[in-house]
Amino acid sequence: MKIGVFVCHCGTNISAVIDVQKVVNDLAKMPGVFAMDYKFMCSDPGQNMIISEIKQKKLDAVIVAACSPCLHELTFRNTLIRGGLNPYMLEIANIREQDSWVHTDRDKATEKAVRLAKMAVAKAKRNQPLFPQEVSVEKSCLVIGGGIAGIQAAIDISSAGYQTVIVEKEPSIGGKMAMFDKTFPTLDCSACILTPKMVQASQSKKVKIYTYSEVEEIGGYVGNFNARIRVKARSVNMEKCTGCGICWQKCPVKVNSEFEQNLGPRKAVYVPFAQAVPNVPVIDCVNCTYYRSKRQNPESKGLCRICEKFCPAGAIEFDQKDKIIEEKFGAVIVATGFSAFDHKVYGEYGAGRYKDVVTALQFERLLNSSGPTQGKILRPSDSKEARTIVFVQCVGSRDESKGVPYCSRVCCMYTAKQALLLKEHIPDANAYVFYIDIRAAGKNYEEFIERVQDEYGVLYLRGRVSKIYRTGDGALLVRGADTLSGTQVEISADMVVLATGLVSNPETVKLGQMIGIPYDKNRFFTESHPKLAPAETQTAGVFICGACQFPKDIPDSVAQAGAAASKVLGLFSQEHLMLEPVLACVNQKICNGCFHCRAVCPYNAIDEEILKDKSVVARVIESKCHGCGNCISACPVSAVDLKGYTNEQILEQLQSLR
Amino acid sequence: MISEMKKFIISKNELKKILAGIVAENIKLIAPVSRDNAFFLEEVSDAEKIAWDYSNVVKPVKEHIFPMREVLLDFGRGTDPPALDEPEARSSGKEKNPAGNMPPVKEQVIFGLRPCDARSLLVLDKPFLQEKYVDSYYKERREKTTLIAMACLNPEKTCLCSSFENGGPFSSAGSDVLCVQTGQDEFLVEILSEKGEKIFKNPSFAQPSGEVLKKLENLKADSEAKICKALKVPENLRELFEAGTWETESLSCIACGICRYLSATCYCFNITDEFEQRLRYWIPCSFKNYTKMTSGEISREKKSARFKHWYFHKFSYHKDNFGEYLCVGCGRCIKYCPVKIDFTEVLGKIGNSKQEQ
Amino acid sequence: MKELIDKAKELLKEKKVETVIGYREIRGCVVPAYVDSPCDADCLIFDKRCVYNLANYLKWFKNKNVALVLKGCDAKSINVWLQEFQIKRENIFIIGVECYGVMNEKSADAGLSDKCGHCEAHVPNIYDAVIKHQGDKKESVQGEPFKDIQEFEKLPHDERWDFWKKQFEKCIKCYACREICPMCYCKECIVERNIPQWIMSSPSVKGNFEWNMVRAFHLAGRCVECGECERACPVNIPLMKLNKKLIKEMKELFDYSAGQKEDVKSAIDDFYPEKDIKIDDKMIR
Amino acid sequence: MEEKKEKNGFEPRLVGILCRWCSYQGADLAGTSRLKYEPNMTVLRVPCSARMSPLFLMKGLTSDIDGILFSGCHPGDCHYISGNMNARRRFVIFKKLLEFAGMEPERIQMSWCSASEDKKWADIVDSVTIEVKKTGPNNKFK
Repeated sequence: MKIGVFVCHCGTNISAVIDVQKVVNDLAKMPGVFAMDYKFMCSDPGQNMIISEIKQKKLDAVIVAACSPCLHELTFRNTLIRGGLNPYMLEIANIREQDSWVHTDRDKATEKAVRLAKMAVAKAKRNQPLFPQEVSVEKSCLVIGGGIAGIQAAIDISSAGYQTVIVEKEPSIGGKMAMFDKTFPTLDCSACILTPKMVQASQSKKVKIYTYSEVEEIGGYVGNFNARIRVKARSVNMEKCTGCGICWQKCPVKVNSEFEQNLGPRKAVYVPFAQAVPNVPVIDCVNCTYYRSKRQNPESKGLCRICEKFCPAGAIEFDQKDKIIEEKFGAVIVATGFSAFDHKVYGEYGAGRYKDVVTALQFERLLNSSGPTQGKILRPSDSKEARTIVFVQCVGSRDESKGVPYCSRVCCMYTAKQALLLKEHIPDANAYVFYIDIRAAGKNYEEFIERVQDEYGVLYLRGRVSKIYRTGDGALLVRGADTLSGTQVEISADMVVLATGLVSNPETVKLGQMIGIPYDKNRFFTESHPKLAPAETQTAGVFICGACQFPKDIPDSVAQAGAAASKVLGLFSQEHLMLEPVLACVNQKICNGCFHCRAVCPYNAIDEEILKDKSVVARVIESKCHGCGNCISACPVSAVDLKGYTNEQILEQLQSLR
Repeated sequence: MISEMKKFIISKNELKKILAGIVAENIKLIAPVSRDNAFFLEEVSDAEKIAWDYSNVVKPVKEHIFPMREVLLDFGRGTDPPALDEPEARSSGKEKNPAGNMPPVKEQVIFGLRPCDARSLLVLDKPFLQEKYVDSYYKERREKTTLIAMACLNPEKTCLCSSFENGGPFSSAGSDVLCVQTGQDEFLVEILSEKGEKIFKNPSFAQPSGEVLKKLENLKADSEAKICKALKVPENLRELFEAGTWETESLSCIACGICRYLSATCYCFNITDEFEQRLRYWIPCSFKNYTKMTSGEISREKKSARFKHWYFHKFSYHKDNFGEYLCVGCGRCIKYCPVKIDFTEVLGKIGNSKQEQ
Repeated sequence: MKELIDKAKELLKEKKVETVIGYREIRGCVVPAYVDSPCDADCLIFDKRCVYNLANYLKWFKNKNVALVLKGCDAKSINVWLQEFQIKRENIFIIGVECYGVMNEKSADAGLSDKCGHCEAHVPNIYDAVIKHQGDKKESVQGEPFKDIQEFEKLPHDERWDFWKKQFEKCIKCYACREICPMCYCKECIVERNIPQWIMSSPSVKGNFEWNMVRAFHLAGRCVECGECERACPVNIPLMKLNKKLIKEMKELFDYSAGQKEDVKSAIDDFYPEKDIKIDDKMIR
Repeated sequence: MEEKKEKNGFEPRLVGILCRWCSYQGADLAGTSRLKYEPNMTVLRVPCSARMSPLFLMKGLTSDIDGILFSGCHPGDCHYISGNMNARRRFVIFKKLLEFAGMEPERIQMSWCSASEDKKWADIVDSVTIEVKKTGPNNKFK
């Protein structure tokens, strides 16, 4: 077996610490191994050099000692294909990320590089040509989360003619954007630019929207996911209901509305906001008197039922049950968005005791004309008009001690917008903004901030707010510093708006474990590569977009949604998918039929087969197997082996260190 | 007849002094040692550790002439060959012995083995030292070994050495020196070969008196009386190959390797390569893979066939090739069989079973 | 033993089973017995000397229907066999025998073997018929079952290593421990694999260590502590010490003991994310 | 006790078997963020920590490697759903067995290290190297 070892300098990334020439000489000493080095192995001349060596020296396997396989494994596999070799006869020794970049001692690093290369040679000697497996692609996409990102992705995919399903937890799609009054920097009315998208999505024949429902389980693999969606009972018949609104006018029960950020009421049967899509109400089983009475004693007829009486279309169905829908999908897009930081952990800002210390989202609802105060800025405590408002930046962002070390990117901009809208509503109101640094790094963002400061006279004070007191007459005394003038500042304000940061959706961990995609320590989903693949995840066929990947503003969310959609369209455009051939295979002569393998297989990809001599043995279902190798460690006689990482190869690698 | 001249009386400490002398001359002394209430023939550095009151050691003496694992060839990659962790130590040095690039074997003296084991080497010499195919490894070790046998005063109920013509608890066949413990601290030593001569160089010890000789006779008599088992191999064994009783007899056998390994005369081995060394190691014919061919075909797959083969090789094929049974009656296969199969009984049952067509 | 003989005769007469595997006494010692016809069922006995685990003979009676005379500890092996789909329950007729301890052949005074000291399966937990015990029913409970293991664990690690190294040096790779153990039913044992060679087949220190470690590991959560391997070992290696250590660990960490039920997943293949908290995090960084 | 080789002269030969989805990415991230750690460990990439059969522990230690580290994803984060949980049980049982047989526990280690824990990976390698250096060379089978 002729093996070619190609050691890369990676410019000076590798050769700065590792004596590449010594590695080449040591490797060339091994029997049947030809070694050479080149400055940039991944460059075109580098790859052509490999191809010519393969042809010239009739190599059987290629070892590339360069950077991490996660970067260029695919590139070099294609090089092997162009060189006429099976792509799986390639082994990569990672002597950059795990050797030259992390060690300083030159000869120890060189010696480690030789060990890594020798280990790769030992593995390559036992490599078998593998042929990817063709698998069909289900041409429909599942979008989890109905915010602007989810809607945009669904629109892009359906406009290309593929079936899409949006699953939204809330009674209506629209997500957090539906709560906003205006958007920066163009001051477009948020609902005005969102509702057309929502309507376009709902009217498109290719998009099916399941609201008030959750994804319970996702199995399968790229091209063949099968998802189980639970559509929770709305107790309202979707077809019959015309959305006339009589039921929620007549309903006697008043409850705090989550959509209004607990500033305004909603009824037990409610629609979160006027332009809801679908415009069909949901009965909140917890607070509805009928359901509460039914829970007390199930036999009774149940109280109230006013909505049922007044409904002209007779659409109320109290005995509606949750529906479970099982569907097959080719790809999954996760767009579960963000949730606001809970500012109660900050004792210095009143820890939620003062009603007039509101979060930015609450202030957004106050500004909104369809909000609880119809757009008038009234103090939640005594609903008097607030003339002096203090905005406090970085509440729940850039704060290591509260576990949110990152910057949420959007707070500076929405605070400036809110201050501007305050001055529009009440021209002679005065607005103060306590900030650390103004982050306005988008198109026309800086100009917008300039305009807010100059044209609208919003006073920016560089410093943090140290304490907020409640004085006798109900005003809020805000004490902070102004580092630019170097003085302590004390403002008596009618209301304080905290620019709360963006944290991850609480469902992220559960969803991530269900789909099998990783998340980082701030519980945002981890993208496949921070720079080069922000919309993909490590799991093939699963894509992420919007704030669930990291806090971002609407333009970025929409752009990333488009990116995710384009990846899905790329996937759907192929007739067949090439599946990694790294799969398990059973040597049925040795198998005892004890099925320890089936007991540990997470994908139950092993089933029984009866041989001629009536003995029952295990068989791997190629399409279900993901190649994790659990069955191999469980098998007492190692009758099952993993192509690409066989027992023999790993033992050879261990022996190669002797 | 034991000639007068070569016999003498010796006390226990003198015997120990002589053994200590052997170790001093850098000759390997192997003697029975007690370990977890079983006795093994092991290399001993000081004579105190030798065990005296034992019926027989677990592993037969063939273990030291034809070792369980022997490196035939070492094709190490130039670096010093990987550790040779064989049971018995080898002289370090790099000199090559005639058989291959292995260092030569050290001189060794085996003390305290029983007459049946000593005789087993005579039996093993035939297959290993035939004129046409001489096993050089065996030959080298056999020449460099001196056997000091200890006569059996109380044989076990599984022993049947007296069923063989030069067998018996006091037989001197095969050993260089035969010791008989005639008294508490008195040993009658008899030199039987020049190798034995070299060990007991100056026999300045007392000649045995007539009374000691008489004691020797009746010790020998009542030792032979203690043997209650006898071997009766049916003459028409070859025709009984198809007998049905083999099937029923082999039912309780679990096909492990004990009766093959611990038999004093079984000599089958396998050759394989491990870590740049060509090894020879024992392999029992009771394992399924013993007759596995490269095609994967196994000729003796059924347990009863493998069970039967052991009897036929010992009492039929070997007799045809070398003229004697491949057995010395040490009784280990009866003593250590986990399911207590007694081959003499099996032979008896097979003998009187009618010849089924 | 009349009850046992009648039961065997009844089964053979009604042709419910082809053979009855039990114990028989010849020339003063007890050996396994195969009874095909009702008339020679009189030789069946059961007493303190019946140490063999007859479930082991199912390896050669896989799909024949057979009756087995099984003690409590032996019957647990049937549960593990069923758990691993090796036999069908209806093919086996289990004559359970109430047992209060069997002899330890290797100890000089032939007292009870130490597995019987803390035995809690006097009556088998899986049987089709039970034969009551005639003799005295003395409950011989000798203190804490894993006392010797705990003491051995307290020794410093190189002292432990020397102990085991000397034990494994004696091993002659006769594989009696494998052939006598009902749990070792593999068509081709991992020892006989040479591509890749997991275990050096020649009896060297390395080869013997690897063999004994793999054998013990394969019994984790499967060994029913019948003590046969230690009894069969010609060179007296304390194999049950290794197995008992694993039984102790499986009990402590996953409170699983082998052979209780046949429809449950073996503990080595199972996991409970929360309940595994007993694994102290010193083990895993 | 045979005389210990002069401790700081002894460079332990370590093998790290990493799962490619979490620990290997974490090790790569340690590279991109230029963290420095000991060069004794040679890394071997396998699809999942479940692929690391405990027999590799035994085969490694008998082919004179001084220490072996298995590293996989945190419980719940496994790319193959439950691979690391099965691996954990097998590893713990086999490690207790080897410890019982007299193998120093520092030679056999397992760790959870996710794709973003580069600092943790560097600390793991350093502390394993120090611990194995303290226990000395693995000459049990010489």
